[in-house]
Amino acid sequence: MSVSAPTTDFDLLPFAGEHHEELPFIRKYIFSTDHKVIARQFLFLSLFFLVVGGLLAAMIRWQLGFPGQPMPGGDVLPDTMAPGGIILPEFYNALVTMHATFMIFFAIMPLLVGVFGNLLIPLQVGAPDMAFPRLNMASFWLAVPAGVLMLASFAVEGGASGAGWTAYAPLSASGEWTGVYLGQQLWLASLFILGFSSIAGSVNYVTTVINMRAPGLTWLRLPLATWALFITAWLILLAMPILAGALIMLLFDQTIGTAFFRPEVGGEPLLWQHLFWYFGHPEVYILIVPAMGIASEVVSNGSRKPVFGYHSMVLAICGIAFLGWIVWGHHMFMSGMNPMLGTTFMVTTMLIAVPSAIKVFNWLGTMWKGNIHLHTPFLHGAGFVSLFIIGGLSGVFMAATPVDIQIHDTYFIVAHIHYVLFGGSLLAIFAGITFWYPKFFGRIMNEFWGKVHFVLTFILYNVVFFPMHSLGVQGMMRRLYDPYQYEIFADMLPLNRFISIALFALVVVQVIFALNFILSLRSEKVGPNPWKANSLEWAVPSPPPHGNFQHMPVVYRGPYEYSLPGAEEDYILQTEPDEEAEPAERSVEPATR
Amino acid sequence: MNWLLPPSYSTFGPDIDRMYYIILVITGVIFVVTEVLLVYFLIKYRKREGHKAEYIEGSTKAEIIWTAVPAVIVVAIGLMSAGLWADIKDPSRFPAGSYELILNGRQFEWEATYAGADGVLETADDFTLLNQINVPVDRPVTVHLRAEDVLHSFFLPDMRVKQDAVPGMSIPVWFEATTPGEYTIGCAELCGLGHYTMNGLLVVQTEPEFEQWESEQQVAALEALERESPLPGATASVPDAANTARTSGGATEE
Amino acid sequence: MESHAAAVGLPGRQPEIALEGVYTKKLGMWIFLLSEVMFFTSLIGAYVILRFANPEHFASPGEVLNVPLTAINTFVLICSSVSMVKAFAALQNGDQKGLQLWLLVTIVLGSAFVGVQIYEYIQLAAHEGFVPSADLYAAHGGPLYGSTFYVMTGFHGTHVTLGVLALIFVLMQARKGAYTPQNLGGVEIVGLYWHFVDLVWIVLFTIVYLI
Amino acid sequence: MARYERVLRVLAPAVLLAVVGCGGGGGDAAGGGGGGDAAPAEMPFDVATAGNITGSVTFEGTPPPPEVLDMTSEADCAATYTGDPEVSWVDVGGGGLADVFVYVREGLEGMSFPVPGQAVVIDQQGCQYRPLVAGVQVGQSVAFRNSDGLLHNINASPTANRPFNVSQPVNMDTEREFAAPEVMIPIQCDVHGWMAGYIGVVTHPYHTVSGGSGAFDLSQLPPGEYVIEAWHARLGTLEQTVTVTTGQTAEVTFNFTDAMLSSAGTPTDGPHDHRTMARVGGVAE
Repeated sequence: MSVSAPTTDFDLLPFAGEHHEELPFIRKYIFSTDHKVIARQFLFLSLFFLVVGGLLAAMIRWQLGFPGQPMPGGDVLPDTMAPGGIILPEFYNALVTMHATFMIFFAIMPLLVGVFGNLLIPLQVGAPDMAFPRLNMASFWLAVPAGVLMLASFAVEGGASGAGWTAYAPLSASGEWTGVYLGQQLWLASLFILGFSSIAGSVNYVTTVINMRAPGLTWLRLPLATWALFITAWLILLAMPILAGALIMLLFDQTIGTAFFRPEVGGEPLLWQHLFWYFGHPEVYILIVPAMGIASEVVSNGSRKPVFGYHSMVLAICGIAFLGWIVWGHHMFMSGMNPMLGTTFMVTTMLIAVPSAIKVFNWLGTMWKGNIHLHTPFLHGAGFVSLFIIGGLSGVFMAATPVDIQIHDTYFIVAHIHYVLFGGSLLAIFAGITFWYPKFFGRIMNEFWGKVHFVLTFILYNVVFFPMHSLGVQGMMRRLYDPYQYEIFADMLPLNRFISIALFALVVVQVIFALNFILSLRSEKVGPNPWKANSLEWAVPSPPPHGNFQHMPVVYRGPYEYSLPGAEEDYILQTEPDEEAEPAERSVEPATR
Repeated sequence: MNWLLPPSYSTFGPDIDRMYYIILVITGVIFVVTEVLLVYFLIKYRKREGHKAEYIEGSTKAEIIWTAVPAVIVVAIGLMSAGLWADIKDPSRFPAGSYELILNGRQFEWEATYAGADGVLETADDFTLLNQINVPVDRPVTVHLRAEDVLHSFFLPDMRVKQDAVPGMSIPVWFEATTPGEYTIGCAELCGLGHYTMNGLLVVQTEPEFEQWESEQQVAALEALERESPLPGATASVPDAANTARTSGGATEE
Repeated sequence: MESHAAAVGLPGRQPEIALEGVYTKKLGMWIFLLSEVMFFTSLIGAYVILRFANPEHFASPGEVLNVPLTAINTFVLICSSVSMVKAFAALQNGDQKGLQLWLLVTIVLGSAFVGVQIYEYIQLAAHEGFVPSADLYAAHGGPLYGSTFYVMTGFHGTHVTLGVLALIFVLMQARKGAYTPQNLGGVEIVGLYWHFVDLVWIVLFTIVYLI
Repeated sequence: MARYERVLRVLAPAVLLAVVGCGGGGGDAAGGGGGGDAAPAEMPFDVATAGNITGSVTFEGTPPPPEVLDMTSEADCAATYTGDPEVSWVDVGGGGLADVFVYVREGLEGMSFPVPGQAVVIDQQGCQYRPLVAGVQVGQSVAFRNSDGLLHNINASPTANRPFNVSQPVNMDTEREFAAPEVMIPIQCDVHGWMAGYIGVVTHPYHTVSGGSGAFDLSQLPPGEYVIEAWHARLGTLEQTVTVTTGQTAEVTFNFTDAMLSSAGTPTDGPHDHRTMARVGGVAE
């Protein structure tokens, strides 16, 4: 199989980076169609919203820890929100709603799918760029107005939406019940626009992975990060339109007064819950599956050992994605839907615990007998695994319907959400940002401060969220502005105050990561493969030039062939030809090791 | 901070608590095993000079084990809880001869409606209570849960009862209190800015106390009815006129 | 952005390539249509559930809606699908004139469909008080009937309008000779979209007008 | 390839600015009810030629008994009452009919009056609105005062003005303004279902609420012929035409009877009608 160097000129492809004419600033950074620039744009946008979400969380914890007391710095807020710094109940509901909305739709989802999807997919499949670069740019430039609209909803008459991020009807269907009219409509319009951004992005991801893989890169040689992002793109493709339809119907209920979810004119409030959760459960898997992919990458790289059971890891992701569509009812055990449905959804929900268990055991299997380099990405990966174990196990309590009677809509659920989303996805995002920082900016983040940030975050995180399980078991409900009105919760004030203080410390600790992130922009440049990994993105310089690959890469092996017996290094790039290939093979010179 | 459920005072309370503790034990064991394993691997297989990781791609035997074992565990938990769930929630399996009352949730208060002297609900002589429910001890009680404006959720932490109240639906909820006393009623579904003030009082009375209280209320209701009836305007309309536009009164009992 | 794998005959699994450059766009369109299917599933699913929950809200077929008019309208849309196929066939055997003619026919039929639908809306809203909003609802049945009808057919009409705009754009490109039997590009994609929109209408027509 | 870039480069920022504009635009609609157009500084007529209207509101027949309020769930409020907490909508204790909103309905069209700076205070004390009925001029601020120290929320459901629903968890004042005239705007507290009040918004200062004796007076009116309306929460409305001449004080009496009780119900049914009916001592319960 002689390999002739790629002679045909495909001037259509900006393949080789050097003959590409220098782009004006606006085309290079603002309206760029380069997937790496779009990844950086998504990174800065979603980190901004992560900070916004964090601030909202701090305000919530202030009210729960120090109910009714003026918040330090609170007098900067207008009187419609916090007169004299005292948070009003409707503003508290808006805080709870917008904290979840910003974190889920504008921080975690774009960070996982927008940032790592854009950066990794073309690089790991060996493509010069996405299948539709202009559509990819449109995906980012739709997310920005969505974010602006959502932020604007704080400033309008009546404040931001206060009906929860799940926006259950009829509370969300008419401003009559909350006093929030324009705020709710802006919330709906913003998420509708974000839906377009997500669908545009995932059409791109799916087409690129199916159609633009480098020769030799078979489906079972794809790195698990790309597998996860590919399956997530399918979930987004099929779930976001359901949300779009539901949002439109609720928006019409709010504006022109249709009757979809308004019971007083014949609508069905439960219909909203079914539509929302039919989107909602694939959504929460959209929030965790890419994190699983990133975790597999960093755990395998850190352990210098192939991922344990690559095939079953891929099957587990597909299993989660498939089962994710038939479990949505477990969010509605208490909602008044037919109790017999509860039993069927309990069984499917129990089944979905199995693929998650498989993945956890495979991560542990990866570390087993490894040569573990405790670098920061690996630490975050290991943190992800340990906290995902807790998140997964606490899910079993809710899946068992009778136990759910006591803990539904209590702080047990809040603990579960945060163990899976903060302990899970956010730690994986920290791992991903640190691991692929060279591919973003061509430099490397400081290892020492990375470890300091990890240790402090890990400890404080558990101090904040583990006690919430206990609050939930005692029956303390979610979204209560002042839970101590109930005498049975009055004695929970000290624990809540302790949690609040711990959270303020946790928010402060994130400054370490922010400084490390910003200051490393000027740290020393690194070569193409600082972490000594195998997949294709490490075969190109950091940061990769426009068009990524000098020559079309050819893939000969899997992405996780670490510590290959007989190889002199404990890693080997996917583009390394097999030994028995004749020397002519080597005309495709691999990038410097 | 304690992991034990608060004491339960209803007949199916202990069953729910038992399910919780079974799952707590199972997940507790798995939790300890996996976390200890993780920490052990981090320490034992830490990077050491000259040491190389073992090239292991996986083992299908291990995969089969840790697919089958969790599957069996979770399905077992599922089967154990299915029966209990049906007993609590399936209207066809509610105990017979239960005391019936209507509970109407609306923005920021619970309104209980009791059958008046004629013993029939939704008639003129019914009497109502705001944010308080009195029930007899050791007798099943069926609450017909309704909502008037938005979603609320009828939550009795001590009785292990929780059920969303949906406007336009009348959902039956049953429980049987085992110990007299005063317990908390809460709203567990976000229902607007006063969601946190929807606490009420569940008063469980012994049989004689309840009989006496009920008759007092019925008499007071009848007197109030006389006072109102001479005035032309006071038509004895069905109290759940506040129910939604759908066929009131005939709201389908699920 | 054409797929580069075709260019280099190298070992390893190759995605089979139909024609230079069309394959990626066609795959992209198929995937986009899948997401559109889910969007209409959401709307139609809501309609079906609401209809089972409150049958008294929904009038029997023909009582409020003008079925004969929309039957003709459906026929118009089906013809436009046929003309689209003709356009694509003309392009495949290089007949530029035929392509432009049939594209024009499809555009005319498409806009006719949208025109009739707008006329129907005016007819229903103005004369029979059949409006989406519950507060000013007067027609037979209940506000659910109006809400679901207008949202489903309205969104379908919007998709048809977008399709007509895309066809106009493709026609302008065809005039400039952008399409050759080797570069089917936009015509095939718009064709796929058009057939999808036609298919959705057939489903909508049956469940809204006929049942 | 490049041509699309240029189109996009122009289109995208335009879209973005439009969005930010309308997003931001939404911003300045915040603040209480939005200020009306600038009100003049002084009276639009020569004050020396002004006349007055005085009068009283009487009630014939047996007034319905005060409605007993079930405040068991709000002990702090119940404690502020000696006997059973109650509210009397038809209050004839002081000889005349109290809580009647009397205002000039017709005769002042086209004239715009200075907006009084001083806010109208509606206090919430003992879980009741005091006063039950209040009048305010367009653009004049209404101060809702929470002197109970526990959570009240002011849920106003006007039709001509923008509805609002604001909460007061502790002792505080919340000021709102109304941009359009509307008689009457029902307000209620969702935390205490029995609380109900009414606010009358008119474009001029000639409005008042009758005291216990039923007496009221409208002073400094420009001379002319006016239609005066008297509005009562339970008895409906009465109107009279009166002419005001310079320096004279016209006498007006309004006579409500108990027969008007049944027909009126709650005269101004806001969008909450199904709730206020069920809640405010209406016929249903």
